[in-house]
Amino acid sequence: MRHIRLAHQMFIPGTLIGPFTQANPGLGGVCTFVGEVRYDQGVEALELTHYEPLTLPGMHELADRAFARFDLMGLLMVHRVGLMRPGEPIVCVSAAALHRRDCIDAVDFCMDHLKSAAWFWKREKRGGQWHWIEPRAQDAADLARWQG
Amino acid sequence: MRHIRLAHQMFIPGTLIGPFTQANPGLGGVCTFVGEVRYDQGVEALELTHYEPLTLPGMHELADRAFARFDLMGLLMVHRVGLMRPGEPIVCVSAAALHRRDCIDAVDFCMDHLKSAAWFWKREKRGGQWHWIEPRAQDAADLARWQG
Amino acid sequence: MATIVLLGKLADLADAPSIALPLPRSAGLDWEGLKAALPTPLAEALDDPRVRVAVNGALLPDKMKLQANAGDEIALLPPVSGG
Amino acid sequence: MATIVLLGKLADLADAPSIALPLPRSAGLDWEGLKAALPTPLAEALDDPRVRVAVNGALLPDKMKLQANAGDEIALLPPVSGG
Repeated sequence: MRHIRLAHQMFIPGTLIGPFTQANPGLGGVCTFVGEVRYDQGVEALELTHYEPLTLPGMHELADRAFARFDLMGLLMVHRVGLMRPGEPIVCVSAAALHRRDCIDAVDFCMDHLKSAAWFWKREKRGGQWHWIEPRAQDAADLARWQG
Repeated sequence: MRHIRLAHQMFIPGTLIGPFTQANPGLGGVCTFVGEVRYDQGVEALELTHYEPLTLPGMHELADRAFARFDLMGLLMVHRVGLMRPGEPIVCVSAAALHRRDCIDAVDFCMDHLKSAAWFWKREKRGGQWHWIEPRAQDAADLARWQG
Repeated sequence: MATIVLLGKLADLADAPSIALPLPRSAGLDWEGLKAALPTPLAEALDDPRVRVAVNGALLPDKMKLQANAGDEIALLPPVSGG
Repeated sequence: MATIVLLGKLADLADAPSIALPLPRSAGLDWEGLKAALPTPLAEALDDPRVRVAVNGALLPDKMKLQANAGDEIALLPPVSGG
């Protein structure tokens, strides 16, 4: 069971996970990561833009790679775009598998790629000013773990 | 926020995660693993026994080690004991942190230890007969990843 | 006319999320031609090797070999930061 | 009397989750004494180096150095398989 989409409005991760788990009967484990907008120093809002012709197809390609690499029964990826406030979810990735290692590693893999190899651009509003978020060296290092 | 307990009855993981997430305001990410009894060939039931004087104290020690090793805001570990049917949850581990790497790794760490270094014994009923589950080499290998 | 779509901070450099670039139906547009047609700060930012280019939703393996025509959508994609 | 608590498959070897072991109040119980007092299949299973022993809820670093007395609870713990 594959559920991949962009969310243009606030979503509640808890409402996704129950149906996702139900949709994969016989699973041994399900791992879920939810990322939220942090209450960082003076952050008033966060905006994620994307490029429609690349973003969702890129998420589907990422799902293909996760299914090829791990022994998965189901994969859910929901990523917010648009304007968000601190405390709101940005991303929810959930993987169902017979064995825990596959589903935990698949979530880890998808998050590292969504973070630094998917077509999203993030900016934060602090003190009324928007600031683009640059990719971090740590993100590139996280991604490199899956190569070779 | 630390929530560690043994569950003697069926529990619904979804009812744990919402309150756990709410109890850790300001988190950047929350990772959750839920293990369920698989519908393996002819498995009718599964029973987990434990040794009360060691099991829950051991889970608290494991939580101490997770907090020492990762930068965590909260950790939830709920583990079933007693008789379970296929499809029922056995274990739910959830970690909240500022950054995704800490919460994903903490869940991975706790699961590897609950699987092969916590005081639980598991047996399966197949064809009306109970069979004890022996520890697997893979479990020992998973555990070894965290040593040294 | 070709449409230039600007993502992330590149949109700030042009003060707009997209630019309509006049382009005769018969004429093609290459990489140098594109840069010459854009505001200087934007054109300079494109030299960053991490900036990728897509034409009509297809990523170019080598942006320097851009060949676009009237009616095309050219997306300029700076380094991403998602999740 | 000492109580022997049997976990996992060790309980099957004794057909019981625990055994009440008669033990005079003045006498101690060591590792060889414990094994001699248990049914043979169970005593043999205890030699597996993976079998751990706890006295009154405290794990023994070395089960061979067991020293128990009347009133103690001795738990015999085979290899675990949780999660």
